[in-house]
Amino acid sequence: MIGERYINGLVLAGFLAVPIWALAMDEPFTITLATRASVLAMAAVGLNIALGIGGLVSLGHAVFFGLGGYAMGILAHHAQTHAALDLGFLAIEGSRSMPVIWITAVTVSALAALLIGLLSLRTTGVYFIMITLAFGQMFFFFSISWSAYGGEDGLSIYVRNGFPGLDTLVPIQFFGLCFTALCAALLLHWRLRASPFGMALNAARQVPRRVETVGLNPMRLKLLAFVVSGAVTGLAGALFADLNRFVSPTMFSWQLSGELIVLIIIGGVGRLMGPVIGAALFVALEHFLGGLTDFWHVWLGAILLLIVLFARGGLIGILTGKDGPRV
Amino acid sequence: MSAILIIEQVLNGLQFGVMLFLMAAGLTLIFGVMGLINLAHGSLYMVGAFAAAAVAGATGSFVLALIAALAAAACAGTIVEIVVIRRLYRAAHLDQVLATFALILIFSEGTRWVFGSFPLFLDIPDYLSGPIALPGGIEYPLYRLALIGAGVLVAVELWWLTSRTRIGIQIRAGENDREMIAALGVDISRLYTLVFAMGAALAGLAGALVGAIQSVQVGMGEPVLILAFVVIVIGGIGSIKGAFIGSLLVGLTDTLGGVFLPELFKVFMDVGAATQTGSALASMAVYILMSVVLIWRPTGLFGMRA
Amino acid sequence: MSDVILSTRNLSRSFGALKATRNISIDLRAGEIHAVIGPNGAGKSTLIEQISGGLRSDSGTVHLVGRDVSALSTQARARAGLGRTFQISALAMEDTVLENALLGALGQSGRPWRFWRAAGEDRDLRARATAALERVGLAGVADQVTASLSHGQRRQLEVAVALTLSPRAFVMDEPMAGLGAEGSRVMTDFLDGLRGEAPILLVEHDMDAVFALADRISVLVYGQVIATGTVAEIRVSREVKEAYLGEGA
Amino acid sequence: MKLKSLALSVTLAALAGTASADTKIGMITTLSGGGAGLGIDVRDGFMLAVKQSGRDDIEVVIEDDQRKPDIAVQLADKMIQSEKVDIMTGIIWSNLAMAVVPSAVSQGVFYLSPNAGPSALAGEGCHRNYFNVAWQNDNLHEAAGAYANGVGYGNSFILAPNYPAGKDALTGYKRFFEGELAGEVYTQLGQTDYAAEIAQIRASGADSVFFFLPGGMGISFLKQYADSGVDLPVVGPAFSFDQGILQAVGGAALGVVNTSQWNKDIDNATNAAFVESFEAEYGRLPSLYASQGFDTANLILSALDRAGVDDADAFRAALRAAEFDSTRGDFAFGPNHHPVQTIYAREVVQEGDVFTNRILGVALENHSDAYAGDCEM
Repeated sequence: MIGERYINGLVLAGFLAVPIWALAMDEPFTITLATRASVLAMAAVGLNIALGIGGLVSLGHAVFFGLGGYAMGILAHHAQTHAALDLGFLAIEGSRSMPVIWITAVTVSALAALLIGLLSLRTTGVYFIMITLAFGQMFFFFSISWSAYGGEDGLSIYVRNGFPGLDTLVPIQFFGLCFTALCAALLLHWRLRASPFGMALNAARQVPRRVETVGLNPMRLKLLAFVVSGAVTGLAGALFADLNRFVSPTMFSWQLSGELIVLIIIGGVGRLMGPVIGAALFVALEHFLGGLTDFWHVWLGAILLLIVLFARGGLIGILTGKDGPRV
Repeated sequence: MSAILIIEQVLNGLQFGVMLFLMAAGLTLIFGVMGLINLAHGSLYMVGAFAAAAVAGATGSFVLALIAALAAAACAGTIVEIVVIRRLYRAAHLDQVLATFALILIFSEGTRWVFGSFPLFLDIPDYLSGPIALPGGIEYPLYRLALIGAGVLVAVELWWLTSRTRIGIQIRAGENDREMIAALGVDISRLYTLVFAMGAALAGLAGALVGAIQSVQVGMGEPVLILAFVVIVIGGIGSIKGAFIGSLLVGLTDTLGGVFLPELFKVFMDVGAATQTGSALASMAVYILMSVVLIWRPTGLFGMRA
Repeated sequence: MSDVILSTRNLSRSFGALKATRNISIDLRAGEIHAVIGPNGAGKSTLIEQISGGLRSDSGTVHLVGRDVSALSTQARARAGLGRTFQISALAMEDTVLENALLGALGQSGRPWRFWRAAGEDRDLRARATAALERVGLAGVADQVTASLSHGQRRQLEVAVALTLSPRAFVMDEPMAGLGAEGSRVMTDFLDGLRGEAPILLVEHDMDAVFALADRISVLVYGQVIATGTVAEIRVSREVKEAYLGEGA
Repeated sequence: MKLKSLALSVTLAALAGTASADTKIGMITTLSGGGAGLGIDVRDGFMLAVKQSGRDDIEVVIEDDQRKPDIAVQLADKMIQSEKVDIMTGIIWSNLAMAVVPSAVSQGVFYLSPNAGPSALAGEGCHRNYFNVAWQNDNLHEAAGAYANGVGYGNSFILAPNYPAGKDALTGYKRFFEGELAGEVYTQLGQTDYAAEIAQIRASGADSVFFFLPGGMGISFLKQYADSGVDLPVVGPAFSFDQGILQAVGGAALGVVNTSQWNKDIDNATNAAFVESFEAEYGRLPSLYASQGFDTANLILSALDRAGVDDADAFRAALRAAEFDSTRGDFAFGPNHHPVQTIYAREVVQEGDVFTNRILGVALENHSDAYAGDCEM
């Protein structure tokens, strides 16, 4: 068995090594794949805060991913067309600057998470899963029929947005940006897990009534976790949109919410690096299997099934020989 | 808008709701008895429709097609229960969600592997096709009336089965207490397989019945699955009565919302904008209904209180 | 009556037709252990939940240190100074023993919103948690996962978590449950020393422990207090005998 | 992620040895999940033409986009960055095309659309490296409007899903239709039950119905419409009456008129040969999509005969000249690189036990599109 710290170190090193190797070998697409994996991993790290620590099985995290994406899409669209976004009482200029877009994405998705969390946290268990799914579907259908921003066609942004001092169109530079953001999210998860807040949240997942009887409010803990989680996933959404230079309602789809959960479970629920391993493996499978057969979903399904049935605790669970938190 | 049109739309909503009930009943039974979230229920719906289309294509008989749908879905359900589901009863909801999500992938692409990428043909039998005149001058398709009848029949049978028969008593006992029912000498794992197969057969039946007026294609199960979940959550998970009322609520909301919301917006908007806004809102209507119900009653209309 | 720390007045609660508790009035005075006994189904668990805030009362009031806490939530009552233990251990089983104690210390500090610094590195929290563990004799296993503790150790940890709160009054739900003779004796000795710190409302089935510890006893039957008095008074009470003999026969 | 692209692609030239491939074509299309039938037809039609050309200096890299825009974008990145393709093609859906095409053509790659024709790429967003070999999205709907005028419909009930292509469809129909509208309804995307809409049609007093409901939606609508007893004539674009779909609709589609720029009975030698060889190769009748894939490949081949793809300007001019034998007969590009072509009205008929289409007549002659004027190249 291997210690989790070593695995974490290896994973991060591997994550960094692959694109650098690809750069040396002049394989820019491998860098793009690594970027995709790191952005998906970051979205799942966000979900892992709510799910892995707080036990909140949200099947609606695509809402925040999509809001982050549309924050990018709408701001860049207005900058692209040189028309301010007119809200009636306030006109907002578009922006092509990533920092501005990121702040917007984080703010918007945090606010949405606050609202959805307030309403959804009244329920528990399957009802929570389903009410978050319902919110996801509302956003999905709304975005499809909202023609001002492309509806189902989505919004194309022809040139990737800028970051001061970087040329974001160069794959390795954009990878660096996304990888840094992923590391920041991981750092947040790590510190938060050890902090008083994380400890209380973790206890609230296991024994909410104990948390109450020591004078803490488990609802508020969970709500804050949901907001932080939504904000991180929202930021990942903005990066994902910039990676593709495109946003569309599929970012709101329930399948995407499901995929984020899949990523976490493959790696290991509640583990710091669970989502990272999951995303790396998922992106690799998608490409390897996708090339072998048109029917690769069958094999993906079979692999997922094996993981659930025989590898409780995900890959990190297998490698460390320790079960993860139970959600 | 005339009264006839309104009545016709209400009938449409009822028919849609009754079909949803066939899906939701199995789902809620499986959750209530075994505590399992089965995302793959939509795949069993698809299996039923494909089996019906294949058999109808080969034999030309709609009745045989329905029997095939029931049998194929029940078989698929039994196999899935024994191979996979059985290991998930004590697992966390999260594991159940993932495992049955994986089953969807396997079923969908597996079906495409076998039947190809194009939709299959399944039609209404001649003796049920065409409209009939109802009192009041309403012309309504006979087949849809038959669907309402079939759905209500199944609902009554289910009620009878769960409240009046030995197996129903076992099922209800199993909901409350695994140990007690095991102590009664009932083979719990056989009971579970049976309940799962029964739920699967209902889903397969729904798939075949609906397949005759819709498109029999890969992926047809997922939209219905989501709506069925909405139904059982609104009704309260585990409650057959809740599933029935939830089905009708969702069916009526979806149908009437789609018709009347655009009309409503026409009162204060121009026609084009009203139809678009109205339809956008209509597509969200059932989800709004569900969140309102859950916010008001966090365990659904007839769910058990925590 | 200034020495009354915790008191209930006419607490009632029904579940449908079943009246689980009826007009219960109990006082817990400074420095005493007040035991509540009664046959199964007498309403003891309901009463505890009503006092600690888990169940809303149909009528009646709860006062803690002179303050009416009837309308407060569980967590507000905890902050007001109510330290409660559970009959079936409610501990975070995946976490270490120390972390469970830290959770109590954190609740007592009232500052759970710090994000960045690790909880285990906070000197005040740690000191408070370790002190509580030492008092119940769990300091040696502080870094073990709670799930690996024996049943007896879990009971001790329950009490330790309540201790970290430095409550004004304890409400303990069968702390001896499932303990062997030796374990009960250790726990009895420990609770005996605790009463000077804060009074204990003790719900307990173990009659030896009750008679050894209690300053006063209230007997609950069918949701009503049929007698309250000292150990000696209760031992000779006719009503109590009837109620218990009725149960025994 | 160390997986090399080698295993990922289906390549023709790989069989013949990659060294000889001078031109690399990347095809991103939908081969799995819902809607895979369309992508498979485009691919098969395209590859048939490549095979018939007998050229071994063309390599086609085929990838499955799963109908997901983000996957399509990622595959496009791969084709441009790693495979270094010269020409791209294959996308079926407008939303995927919008995600891929603008950035691909701005990176100097040629893109030839075998199916989607979003208006944004036909007007202001047109590009010199973007060619549409199928139609602008509005075309078939416009033709349906023109046909409705021709047969004297005066009061149409029109419906389409509530998404951009659906709105374009109704706009396209209304652009040419001169009669009144008895009703205009947007349905939900992916909707499977149309009882409510059919009841509205029945109550509306319309004399005809126009609908655009691609894929399974159209199958459901037609079956339910046929069963409803409403017997108003129906017109629609070819998408719901295509060879792949018709067998699933069955008798419910018989006699319905639909508009298309192609049909298997268009009388020219190229088309006859195409229909025959496609059936021989794949054992099924070719669809509209297959014909579009076939035409796209032949256009590329014809241009390659005249100029190498390295000489972008010459190659572009050769594409623009469109000197190839189209299965549709006459074919030319307008100023915005979209087809100028004749669109026919077809009728669904039964031949033996196979449902197929027969041409009734011309709906629009040498039709261009409404956006060409906005295009500045």
